[in-house]
Amino acid sequence: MNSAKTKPHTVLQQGPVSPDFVSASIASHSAKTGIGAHTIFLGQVRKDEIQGKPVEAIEYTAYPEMAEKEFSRIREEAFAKYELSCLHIHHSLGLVKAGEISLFVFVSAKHRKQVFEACSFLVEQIKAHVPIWGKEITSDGSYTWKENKPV
Amino acid sequence: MNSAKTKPHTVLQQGPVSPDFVSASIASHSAKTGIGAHTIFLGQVRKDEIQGKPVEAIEYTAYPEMAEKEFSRIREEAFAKYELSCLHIHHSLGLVKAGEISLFVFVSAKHRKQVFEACSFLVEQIKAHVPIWGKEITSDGSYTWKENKPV
Amino acid sequence: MKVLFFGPLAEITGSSQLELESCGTTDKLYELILRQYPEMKNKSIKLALNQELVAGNMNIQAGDELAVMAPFAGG
Amino acid sequence: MKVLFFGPLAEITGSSQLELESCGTTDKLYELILRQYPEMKNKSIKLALNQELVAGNMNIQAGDELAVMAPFAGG
Repeated sequence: MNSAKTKPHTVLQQGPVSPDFVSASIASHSAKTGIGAHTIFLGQVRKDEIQGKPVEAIEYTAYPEMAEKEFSRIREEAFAKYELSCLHIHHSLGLVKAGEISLFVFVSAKHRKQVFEACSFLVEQIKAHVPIWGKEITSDGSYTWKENKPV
Repeated sequence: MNSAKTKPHTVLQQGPVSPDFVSASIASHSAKTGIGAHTIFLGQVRKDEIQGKPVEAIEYTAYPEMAEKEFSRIREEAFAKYELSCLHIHHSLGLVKAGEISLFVFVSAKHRKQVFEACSFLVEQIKAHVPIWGKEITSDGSYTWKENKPV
Repeated sequence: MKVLFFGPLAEITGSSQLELESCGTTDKLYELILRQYPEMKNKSIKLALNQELVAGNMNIQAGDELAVMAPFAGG
Repeated sequence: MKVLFFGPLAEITGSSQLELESCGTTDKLYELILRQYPEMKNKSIKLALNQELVAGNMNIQAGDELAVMAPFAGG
């Protein structure tokens, strides 16, 4: 499974993460019969109200070269910190509508012991350190720049 | 979302949980636009070696009436303990082959803050308190009864 | 008194349901089972009364559902 | 000296890339930007030098890639 750790990944993708993509990722792990536990995090765009107007979508942009470097660093840190079989991260760019998924983090290990901690660690690192920005676009076309806050 | 909390659920199902079932569950939450974070746990049957022979499958049996009661109790406890939008649990009965999924826990909330903790709580409760048994069947047809250990 | 056995314990008894003599309390039932099936001594068995785990000693009423269970293995 | 701006900051500058006068260190660049775009004072901006977050004051070499970033919003 060392190959899974070192092969280059592109995390950023155009548009939302589809549920079918998630199921294909799950299915592709059935051959890895040393895995006993998977944890998945999905970030879904909320229809929050901003000054009485519902958020219809978030439009994501990034500093892509730095973002991919940060994703790599975060991956390496997670592998160093936890005993994992493999991990995958996918993040949207462009328009993601309310109810759609913009972040997919997938962590697998032999035992369940550390998968939750590792997955939570990854999500917090991504929100704090990856240069991605999002416009929350409301029903009348106006928008607000989103800002992440620590948990 | 209160209806989701109180409607009766049957957790036990025959055979493995398919990746397509997981994606259908995810897709069915896109209309719940108050949700911002999902956490999923998947338990996958490992091809462990028992006395040099690989485990090919686990055959699950249960005390079904008590198991469903315990699942309900655990659900209620999670809703009382954490601020969740909804949660779903599916557990296999019968044969689940190595690489297939026997447990699917799906937790959704407005914010990411508590979803990991809630999902981990549910998995530990299920392993400790639900009357389910599993035969680990190895390649030559012999088997060993599995026993859960606390993390 | 009907008593249910599951998983590895049903293998020991050879049946998933046995008719045992009434014994009044869960502690007595526990003793009775271990006397009849000494192999269960190493299995850290638990009892359920009406589908709830028995904690301490409880009285058994006519019509109660009793079950003997080996350590769980769900997940 | 080429400097990149992203998200809400590119809206303030009106461009995602500006040619600014060379200024030697990241602290000086920071001052220069806030002088030129006082609206960024309330944005808690961060600098990146060659795609790494700047901590402390760092020297800027010819050909370095500089970026000015608003708080992140990924996830």
